[in-house]
Amino acid sequence: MPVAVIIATFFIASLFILLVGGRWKGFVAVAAVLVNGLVSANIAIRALTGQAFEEHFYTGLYFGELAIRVDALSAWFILLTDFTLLTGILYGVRYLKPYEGKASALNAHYACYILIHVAMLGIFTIQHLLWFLTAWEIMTLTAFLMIIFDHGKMEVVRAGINFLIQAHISFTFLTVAFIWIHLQSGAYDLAGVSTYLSRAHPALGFLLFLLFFAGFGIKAGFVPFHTWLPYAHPAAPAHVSGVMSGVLIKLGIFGILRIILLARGGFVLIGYTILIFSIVSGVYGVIMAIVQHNLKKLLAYHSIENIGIIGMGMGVGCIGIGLKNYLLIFAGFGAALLHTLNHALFKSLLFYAAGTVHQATHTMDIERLGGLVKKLPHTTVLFLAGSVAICGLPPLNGFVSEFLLYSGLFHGMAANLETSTLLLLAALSALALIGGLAMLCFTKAFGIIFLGRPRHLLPEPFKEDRLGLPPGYLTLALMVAIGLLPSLFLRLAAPAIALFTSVPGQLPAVDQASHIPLLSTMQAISVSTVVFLLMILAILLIKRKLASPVAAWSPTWGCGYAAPTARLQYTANSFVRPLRKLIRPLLMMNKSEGVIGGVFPSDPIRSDTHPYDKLEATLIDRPLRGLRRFLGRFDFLQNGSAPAYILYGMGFIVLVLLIPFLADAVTYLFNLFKQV
Amino acid sequence: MTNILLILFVISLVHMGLSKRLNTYTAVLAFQGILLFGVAFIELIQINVPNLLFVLLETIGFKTIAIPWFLNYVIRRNKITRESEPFLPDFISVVIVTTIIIGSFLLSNAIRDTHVRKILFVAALSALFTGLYFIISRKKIITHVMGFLVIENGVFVLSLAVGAEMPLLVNIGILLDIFASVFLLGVFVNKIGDVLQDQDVDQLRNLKD
Amino acid sequence: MGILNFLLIAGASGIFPGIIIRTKSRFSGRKGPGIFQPLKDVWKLLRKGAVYSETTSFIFQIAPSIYFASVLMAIAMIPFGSKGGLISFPGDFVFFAYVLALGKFFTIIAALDTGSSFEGMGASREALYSLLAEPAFFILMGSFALLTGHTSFREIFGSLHFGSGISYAIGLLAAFVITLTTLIENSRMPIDDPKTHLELTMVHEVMILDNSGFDLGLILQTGHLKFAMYGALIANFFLTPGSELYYSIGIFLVIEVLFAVAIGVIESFMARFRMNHNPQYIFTLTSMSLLIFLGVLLLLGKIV
Amino acid sequence: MMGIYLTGAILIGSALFLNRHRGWNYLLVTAFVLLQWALTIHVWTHRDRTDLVYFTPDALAVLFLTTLSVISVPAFWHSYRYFASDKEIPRERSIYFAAMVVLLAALSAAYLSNHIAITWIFVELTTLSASALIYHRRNVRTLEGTWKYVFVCSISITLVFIGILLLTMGVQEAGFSDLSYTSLAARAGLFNTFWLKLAFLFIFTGFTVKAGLVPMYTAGIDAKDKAPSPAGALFSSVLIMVGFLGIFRVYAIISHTEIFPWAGRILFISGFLSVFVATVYMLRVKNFKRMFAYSSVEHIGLVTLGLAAGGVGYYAAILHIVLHSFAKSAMFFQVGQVYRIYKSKSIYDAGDYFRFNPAGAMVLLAGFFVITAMPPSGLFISEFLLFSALFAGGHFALLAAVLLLLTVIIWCFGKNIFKILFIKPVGFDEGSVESIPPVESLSQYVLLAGVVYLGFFPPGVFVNLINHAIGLLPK
Repeated sequence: MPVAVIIATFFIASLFILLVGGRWKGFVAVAAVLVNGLVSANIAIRALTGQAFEEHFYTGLYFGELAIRVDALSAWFILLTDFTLLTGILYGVRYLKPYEGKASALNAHYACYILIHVAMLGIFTIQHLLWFLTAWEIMTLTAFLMIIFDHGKMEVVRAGINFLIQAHISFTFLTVAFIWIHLQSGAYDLAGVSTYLSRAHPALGFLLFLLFFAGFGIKAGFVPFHTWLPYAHPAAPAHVSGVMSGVLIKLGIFGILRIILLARGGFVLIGYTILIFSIVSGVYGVIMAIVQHNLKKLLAYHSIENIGIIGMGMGVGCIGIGLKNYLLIFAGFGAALLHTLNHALFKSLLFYAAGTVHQATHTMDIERLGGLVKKLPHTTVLFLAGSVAICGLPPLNGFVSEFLLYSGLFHGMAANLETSTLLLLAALSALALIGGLAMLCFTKAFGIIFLGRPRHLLPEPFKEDRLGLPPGYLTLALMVAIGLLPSLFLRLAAPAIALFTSVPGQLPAVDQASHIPLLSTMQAISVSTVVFLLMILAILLIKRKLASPVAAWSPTWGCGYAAPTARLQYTANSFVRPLRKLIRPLLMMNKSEGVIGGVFPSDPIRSDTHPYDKLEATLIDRPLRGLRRFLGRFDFLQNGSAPAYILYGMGFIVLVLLIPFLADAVTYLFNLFKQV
Repeated sequence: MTNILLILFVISLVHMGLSKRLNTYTAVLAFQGILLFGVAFIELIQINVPNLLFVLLETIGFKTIAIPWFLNYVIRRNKITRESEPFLPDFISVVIVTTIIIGSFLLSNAIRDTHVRKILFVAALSALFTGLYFIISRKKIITHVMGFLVIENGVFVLSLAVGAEMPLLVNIGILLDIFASVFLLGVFVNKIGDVLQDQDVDQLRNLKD
Repeated sequence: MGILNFLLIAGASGIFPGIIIRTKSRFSGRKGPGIFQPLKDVWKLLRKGAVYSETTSFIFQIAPSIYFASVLMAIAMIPFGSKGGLISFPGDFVFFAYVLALGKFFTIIAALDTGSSFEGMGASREALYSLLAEPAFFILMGSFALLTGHTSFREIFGSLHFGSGISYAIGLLAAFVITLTTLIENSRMPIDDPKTHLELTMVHEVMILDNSGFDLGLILQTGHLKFAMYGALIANFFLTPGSELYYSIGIFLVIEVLFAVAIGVIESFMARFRMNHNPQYIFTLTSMSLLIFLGVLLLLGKIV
Repeated sequence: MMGIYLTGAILIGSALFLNRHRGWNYLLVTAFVLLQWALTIHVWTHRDRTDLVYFTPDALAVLFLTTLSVISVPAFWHSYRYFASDKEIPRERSIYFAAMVVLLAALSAAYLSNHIAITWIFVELTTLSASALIYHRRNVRTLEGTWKYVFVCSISITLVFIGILLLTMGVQEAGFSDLSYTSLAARAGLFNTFWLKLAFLFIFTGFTVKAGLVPMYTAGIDAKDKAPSPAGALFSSVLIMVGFLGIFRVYAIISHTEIFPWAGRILFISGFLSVFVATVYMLRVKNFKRMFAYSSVEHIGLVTLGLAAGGVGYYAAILHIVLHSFAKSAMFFQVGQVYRIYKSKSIYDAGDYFRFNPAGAMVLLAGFFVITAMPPSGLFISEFLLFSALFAGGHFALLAAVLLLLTVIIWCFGKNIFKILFIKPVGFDEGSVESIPPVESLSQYVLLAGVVYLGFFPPGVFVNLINHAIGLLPK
């Protein structure tokens, strides 16, 4: 029944969007997303409280039975999807206000938005291989259509195609994997994975896992499958980027988690694989983020970093399963799930803020911005909160999940596991390093964009759109809630985590769902966080009481230089320069520098850097060029001369006739020489 | 008797290979028509009369008279220069034609089949490949058509190899003959003659990627 | 119990800078100010009215308070030997590190808030150094977790001592690491020279060029507290549990003083590194802590 | 019925040829469509019953004939739109429609014939009529295209004839003379494989021209490019099917002999090379009509691979070729509209199509997703089955290569399509843009919807037809 409702909502809403005009389209879309959200969330919450939802449909001759199942894992993802898409559309309606003229584009966009919601819900719940693939691809296509909303710009369309192709590659991997399963199990049920893996040779099992990992990893954006992200996010409208980075890439995470649930054995190896990929993704992502000048691109690379963190959680959890260490499983997957939620929240928040900045200034180039705190106070607060959260600092939600991960790692250390200690240590230091780098990155982003003085003449005096703020504050509220009451959310996620602790044949079957570790720790954290906040308040109060009133307002102290201008401020590029120098070998900075002429150079010198992804250059661009060159070798075929065309036919016949003879001759000679 | 005719047929192919002038080609084609008539007459003497008549009419009336005349007409009408303008020197083409004949001879020897007359096979295959060789090696469109006609003759011979039992097939083959010759020659060569000043295939190499 | 520890550290922070200054002036043959002079300065500043730059925003005004609070919070986590600090839970050192990081975050953006190129420069260096120092601490704690099988300050320090001599050796090494960390965190010699007058070579001082009055006082006092805090951390390696309270308090104070003197000595006899040498130097921390980790592995007989 | 149909077709064809009056023209064509559908229905009701000695509608024939009848309707409708929008010369019109009627009739007969020689004759006829359609525009380029098509086709048809002769020799040696598919299949065991091999090789190579496979796909590209787009739609759907049919029938005969694996290898080679060549030229072409032509080469290559892989691949192959016919014809109809707007087939001149003809642009977009076999396209199902057949057959390297090439194809395809859809063209005056009523895109929506429907919710009768059709091949 609910399934029917959700699908019906899509069709009805699309119809209405077509009919109604102008601004009402947005309202219809919001309503539709709200309805679907409520319906699905209702099911999800019931699933989290123990009563799983299941429905079966008969879908045609050779598809047969389609099972829709909502277990705790799906429920968790459904909830965060619903929330993110709701805030997304709420923000989007405001963001798209300037486009109200382009009716057809808006129709397509809103319809796609509702459809992608439906498709995602499908992906979380469908147990049927082909239908899963279908939902998966519908999700991709709708996402693609939303990315190229602002078409007419070549780079937008190019980014869209890039997304489409890489998505298709991921789709291809999944297809092959599913074909494998289908042939082995003869059915179209996801459960076939586990039935196959329970009897397959471990090596084959691992190979299958790699196929799945490649397929889902591209969507999730693990390095080196990440190259589509930094193009797609800047091209898309802000709310779409928010949704993409908040939810869409999490579909990859969901897929990997699902496969882990279905896997049987070989967990340690799987864990190591995920962990290594994640460490690389985390560090590489944040490093690339630091050197970006384009705000949205920066955020995109940060998504890669956060995927890395989530992946570390999954890796630790897998190792836990493999080594039958309950605490490790719990901390690992707990971290993964919570961070998935947290990242969805703060990343969408950051993207909404970025969107507002773009509306205000019509640029995403950090170097041209500055001093926005005066113009956009609310956006500043939101962005600041987002930055603090994404750096994983208390008192916000980012800290909670990273803390879980840390405690997982430290427990792993303390548990003195045989082989994996070194890898855990690597993860530990990587995580610490990521924390530091993220701080560098976001102090840069926030400080340069919002603080100081405008580095560039901004278009027109711009007033913050009040109606664009609620989604941001809604998200912020949830973030604060998680930051202050982590235990509550851990308890909420517990059923989903319990799925992993009770992978059959892996752990002694104690009823572990009942007892939740780390709860007390979480409570301790919330206590300390509250104390900390109170302390800050107290100090501020003391300040008010103790300090005498402000003596004077004067210009910034220029260390004696009398005429400082806005252009003398520290730039983003110079802010990260010391680090850039340290990690030069990892980067690919295409510089274009003018030469300074004469002792007193008269005309201005431009010098700018264009960071490019080194991995993309080596892993994508070069092979592609090679392939094109190879294919180009054969373009003499259609040369326009009819005799040649006939020659092909004759050649084919003659070759087919000759080749066996030649083969025989060769084998004969070979045997002849073998006898010698 | 058949063998002699067929050997003559093969020799005519060689002659075609080394001749330079279009008129020679038409003459050779006519000559081949006569040869085929002889072969057909001997081979198909026992089949029912109408079929036989049809075949004979086709070989004499069509292959020997109509087509050569028509070719000459086209050559005159479109003022096609008399040389065949091969890509390769004659010597080489003779060598190639000879190798083709030998090759088809060897190929036919590979046949482990009692009641197929190898000689027919040899003639047919060599005609087939020689025709293709003409198509590939000559510049002019008209020569392509002639090459095609040679192939047709080869097919005719081949069809005789089974013809005795399969009148239907032979007739179909003839149908093909009539269709292809009339259609290809009649319509298009003239059209191309109208459109293009000289009958060089390089004029027809614009449709490519 | 925890509160005592808290107070001890606070108290130590009162005399710590004085001792350093005293040591330095002694070595440079001067008499030097009284032990409590820095404290007096802070108090004076706290009463003063502030001068704010027009460029700045609310960030600049709240940052120092957050900075101060973060350090207080961190101190609350520091245990006293086997007895926990005010707050203690598994993984509390993670909170410890991250709350400090939050403080740093706000100081950095506060520096950027002024829109001054010098303060931006300082901020960038501060961010870089702290991120370079970050892994060392975690590797250190990781190796102790591995060694002791516990994941909170209290339990780790509580069970650290039931080892052989080598555990003390590791303790010493750790103490060294933490000392270096302190020098970096408080940007003292040889990383940074607080007494220099050339903004181009400053790290921490240049960030707070525009702070004045109460805020400046807070920031200075925060620095002092940090000293005391790290001192306490070091002291914890040598506090033998189960011994009498006065005994351990004695040890604590002695170590704090020694620590201060040591810093004074370093400051008087070392020259500041060149800016571009600092990263390598800071990175030695990480390698050092990796050394500790290997030592632990040896201890556990994992590597033979 | 067959007799009525053929005579009717001939009469209507000649009448169309002679008649110059438009109204009569409409009437005659309608009559033919009715006749066509009458035949289709009759065939449905008289499955596997021999008619007029040489015609037996087996499952495959019925399936293909139905496809043809479905596509013929929009083909005629779009032809009328084509003439309405273009300058309309009565003589050209009558030739055009006469040729189209003959083509469709010949195709239907070729589908239905149960005798290899008869099939051959009607395939020959398709060449005739097709060339008339290609030459429709009567300029140098079309002349060149037609010349090549006719020339290559005649050679190829000769090859097929030689193949048939060789087959006959085998038949004689085996001591019988019936050339109908059923008897051939029944007696396949008796054949001397030497003849069979030669025969299959020649017949296969000959039919590749119609089917648009390597080695002799070349002329077909020019034909689809130069013919008016409705004709192009027929060429790239039903004409391909006749080529496939010719190959399939002989393959079915071979399948009962020990040279079956050998034939399969040939199919593998040809199929893979087709996909490869398609990729090479997808990267290269800047003429979107030719691009679609090459995409047909790719798809028929996939079909051949499915046929070669066996198992579920047979089913996939038939399903794929039918669905592809619907999708590709829809695309060609749409291409006609694009051409009417930009008066050019180069993607450089075309662009920002969404502005000028939203309905058509939607077709192009949806069609792109359908053609590239992204779900919910029905082609996805067939490709899924096809790939599983390859996988099950253990052709992993081949599968990987094909998947890689397909990805490249989608990339090039996408680049060009989205250029046409979204990016503004340079130097294009928007003043003289012909506005195209959305109703003209209706048929294409229907066809594409059909692809989705048949792919995802195939009616039982459809599945049974395919299963019967592949019943000719060993399981």
